[in-house]
Amino acid sequence: MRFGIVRFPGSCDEVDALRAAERVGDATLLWHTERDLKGADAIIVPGGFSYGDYLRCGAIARFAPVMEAVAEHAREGGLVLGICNGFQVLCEAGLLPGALLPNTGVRFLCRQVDVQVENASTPFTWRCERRDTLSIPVKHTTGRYYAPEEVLDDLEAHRRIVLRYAPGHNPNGSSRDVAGVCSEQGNVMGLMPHPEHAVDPLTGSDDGLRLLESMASAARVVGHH
Amino acid sequence: MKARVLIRPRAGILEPQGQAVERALPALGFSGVRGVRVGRLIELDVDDPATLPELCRRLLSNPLIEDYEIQTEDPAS
Amino acid sequence: MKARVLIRPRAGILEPQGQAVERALPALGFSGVRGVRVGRLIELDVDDPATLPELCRRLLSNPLIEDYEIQTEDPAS
Amino acid sequence: MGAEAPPGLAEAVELGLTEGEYALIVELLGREPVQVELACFSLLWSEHCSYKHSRALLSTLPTEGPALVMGPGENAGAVDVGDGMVVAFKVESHNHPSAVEPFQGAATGVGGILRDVFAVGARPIAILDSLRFGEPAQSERSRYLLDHAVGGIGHYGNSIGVPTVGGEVYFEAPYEQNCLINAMCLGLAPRERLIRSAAAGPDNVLILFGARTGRDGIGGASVLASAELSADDEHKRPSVQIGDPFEEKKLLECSLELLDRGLLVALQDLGAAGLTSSAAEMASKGEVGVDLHVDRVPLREPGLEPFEIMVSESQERMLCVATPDRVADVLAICAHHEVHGTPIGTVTDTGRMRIFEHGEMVGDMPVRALVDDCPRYALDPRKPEAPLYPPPARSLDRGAGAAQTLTALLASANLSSRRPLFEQYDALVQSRTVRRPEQADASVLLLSDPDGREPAPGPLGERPAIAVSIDGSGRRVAADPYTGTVAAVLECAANLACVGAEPLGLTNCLNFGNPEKPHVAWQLSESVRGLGDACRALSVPVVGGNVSLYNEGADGPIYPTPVVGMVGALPDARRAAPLAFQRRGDAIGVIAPLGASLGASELHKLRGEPLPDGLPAIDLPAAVARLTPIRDAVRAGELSSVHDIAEGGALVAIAECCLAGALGAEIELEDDDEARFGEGAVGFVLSGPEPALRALGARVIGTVGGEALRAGALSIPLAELAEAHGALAALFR
Ligand SMILES: Nc1ncnc2c1ncn2[C@@H]1O[C@H](COP(=O)(O)OP(=O)(O)O)[C@@H](O)[C@H]1O
Ligand SMILES: [Mg+2]
Repeated sequence: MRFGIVRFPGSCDEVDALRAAERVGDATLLWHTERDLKGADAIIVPGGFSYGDYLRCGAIARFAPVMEAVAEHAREGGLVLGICNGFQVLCEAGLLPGALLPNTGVRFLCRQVDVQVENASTPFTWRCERRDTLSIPVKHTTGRYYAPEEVLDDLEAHRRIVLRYAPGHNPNGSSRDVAGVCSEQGNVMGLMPHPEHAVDPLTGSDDGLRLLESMASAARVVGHH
Repeated sequence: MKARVLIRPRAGILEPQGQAVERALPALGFSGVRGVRVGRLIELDVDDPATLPELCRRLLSNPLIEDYEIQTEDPAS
Repeated sequence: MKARVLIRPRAGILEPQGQAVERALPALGFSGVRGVRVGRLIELDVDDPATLPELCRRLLSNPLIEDYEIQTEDPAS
Repeated sequence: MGAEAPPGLAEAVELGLTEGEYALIVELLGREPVQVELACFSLLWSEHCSYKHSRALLSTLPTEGPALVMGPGENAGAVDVGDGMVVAFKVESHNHPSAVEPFQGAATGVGGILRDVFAVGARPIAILDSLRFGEPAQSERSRYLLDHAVGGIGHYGNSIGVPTVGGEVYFEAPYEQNCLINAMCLGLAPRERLIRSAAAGPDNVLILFGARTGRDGIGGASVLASAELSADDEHKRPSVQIGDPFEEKKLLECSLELLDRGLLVALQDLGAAGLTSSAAEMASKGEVGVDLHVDRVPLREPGLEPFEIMVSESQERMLCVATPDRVADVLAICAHHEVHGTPIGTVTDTGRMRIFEHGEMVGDMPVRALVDDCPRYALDPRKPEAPLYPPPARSLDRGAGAAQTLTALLASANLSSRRPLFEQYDALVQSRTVRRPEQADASVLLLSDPDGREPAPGPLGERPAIAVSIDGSGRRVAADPYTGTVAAVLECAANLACVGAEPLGLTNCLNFGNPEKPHVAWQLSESVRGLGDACRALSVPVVGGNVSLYNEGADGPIYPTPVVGMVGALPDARRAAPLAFQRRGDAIGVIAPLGASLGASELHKLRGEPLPDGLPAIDLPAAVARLTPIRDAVRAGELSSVHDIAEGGALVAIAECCLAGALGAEIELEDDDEARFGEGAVGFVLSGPEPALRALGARVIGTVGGEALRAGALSIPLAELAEAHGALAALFR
């Protein structure tokens, strides 16, 4: 089981994601100009400020050559997880619905928050129970999840809102407390909290590890290669 | 040709930067200002302005959350 | 009255946003675009447009690094 | 050289040189300097580059220690932290640019200190900031500076992926017109990757890499422009530098890869005075010369004159030296990282810095004249006869009761929770952060290697870590420059002891007023004497630092503000004590601060009391002797929590322990202000089993528990304490 972690110029959390993924499997970095996923079974598009994020978060990164391969991987049913900037990139790329807008507080916010598992039968959460509360940090300026009301209704109806901020923990004004959503097929997920920064109680929490463990075992089952 | 692209948050979408500006106004002694919305201004030199709408849709704006408006120096004027 | 303020980086000041956009374009298949500069667009309702220049100087723009331009709907037109 | 007439004395004076200095330059050159030469001299002979008023004092600081790997003189100092790893660190000021444009000033301050750290080959792993502003309640401008400076620091650090793990901010009227923005950076490197900045090897190639050069920060030197600018052209002389963390991120990865591949002879960042300073320093350290071709420097806009290229402070640039056979490899690595790399000159054996434009020599100066021959000025220190600073404005009545006093202190700008500020910083990226802001007195970082791999734990599961703290109370230094500075160093050491860390090295930034004034000279020399004595007492070497002088407003100098950053090591991060009370029923112990008094305390500030003339002396050996037992107890895991007693005194410290742990306390404390609110050095609040506290000589004063802080007649619900402590949020709306 192998994770491929995308690295754009300006990525910041890719090494954290790499080391976190190594706790549950094999992992390798994928440079943005590469079209070869090096045999990765699951892809992580990590946090950071890809290409400086100067125009609009994720807007430039989604055109990177590596993203073509990631989109192909997703079409074939492979797992793709976008964290923070990676979530923004996946939305920009149309692999996930909605968009991320500036936090209602306007400023960058780094905070440990509680998120609740809404759907524990996705490949990203099946090591959790529904209603489990996970302590995972957020750190972003542009994390307010937005989608038109009818899209949100549809996401709810199809249980595609995978994670929500626990009551009182919504850090950015996200619609319906959305912290993470998945694609229609359920194999692509994006979330603003950073599970790769919640893999060790000593540095705050190891609740994020359950998402990575879920992915590792799911990828082994799906084994799309 | 010089062109300008104005990108603004779509109506109905909360725009906190504009709200922050409005909150700051009274302390500075300004009144009578409302409905502040902050977007982006992109200025560029383009050989063929016909390519601009596509550039706006694909890169410069995100149609789900933003509208764009292209201003070119009208060659006729 | 509705007004628009265009805020743009002053000439000579480093403008990383525009550089980033410009460098991304060829990969997207856009050629013939140069001199990209990214600024801000602020739209607002103002009772007295005469207050706008001061508002721009004191709050909306940073005169050290930005220029502003005010567009109002010309009441004469 | 060019046929143009040299600019002459008048321009030299306008550039800040004295008549005597100009005459010396003429003597050293054997002729009058031409335009580009005068620009170079004026910058390298400025206080900022030459340390002409402070070097003699700095030479009194101790710079030897068992862990020392690289001392002052390099871009950052470094200490050995075991396992073949070194930590490089330095603190630097960006006060004046930040006063002009706080967001970009603070952002580029962070950018600059990051470059200093990766210039020695270390991967930046942590940032801390030390900020001073005027009184926010009275000053709209101070609120603006605070908001934007914090925004700028966050913008740069967050975007480049280096966590901001700690810092400090204080508000005092003397900073109203001259805020202080100091930033500290720590970096980690395998010992063999450390590199120095000395250029060597005639015929070796100088390669400039990173951002292109524009007219950024030319500011004062623009009087040298050959063409007069009309008002419309004013914009051609921007003095505000804009930071681009994305460019710096690429520069950082590129620099470290060049070093990992062993391609470089020397590496140096471009900071103040740009290419002039970097090239001259590299040549001086290597005792060589350099030929520079300014026409090869990639420009952001056309038409820069040679002097502008030489002094431009465009950010995100580095200069390296490589042997000719490695140049192609260096440029290939640059290209991979999408960084511009350009050979712009060569190392020579002439001992001169020669500047060429299109093959024609336009400047020719002995390196030694530029770097070493600047006159040094003796200070004329004199203790002021009358108080230098007016008393602070009163905000609390002297008759206020203990409860009101405590909540007023907790809600005061200097003591309220920094959460609304530090939540704007990414404290977590790189996954080393074991103790975040407000969790412990020092920030604690796991010692994983620069690539994020943690070494295997020790035999008992130990996880080695480093700890860092930054401190400096201007008000206390203003009351007593010597003792106040000693206290700042001791506070850092106490903070490290709280998490079980032993100090390895110290960096400092000396923020003072105009040293040509005798009373500022006195503050500076007394402060440096205190710094040296405290370091010697602790056996901690000064590994480097920075000096920022001429910090004055119309009403006089700032409070003298030596900012001290200390780095230490601990064997097991799992044992790093939190400051929060942990368990109901734990005993609470107090070790009262040494030399405690109300003079220059936060309470006296609120009451509008004038600064005293001097603080009670601190018994240094006694203070140092207190640290080891605390450190050992923490390492042994004997305590539940440890917090040092600093600003606000013992009762404020206890309230902080309650708030952090969301647990009340029932204590008995003497019913007098000095015991409750007096400030001194190396005092502690501890919690844990009573015998462990007594073994440390602590006075046991009560127990953890309940929903309120109760001390005799005083009883304040936690919620009320928390509300007061949250007052800073109002400044970030
Ligand atoms: N207060 C100080 N204490 C110890 N060393 C200092 C102090 N101030 C400056 N130095 C040392 O002097 C040298 C030059 O400092 P500086 O000009 O700030 O370097 P840079 O140009 O790399 O920023 C550095 O090695 C620095 O560590
Ligand atoms: Mg340097």
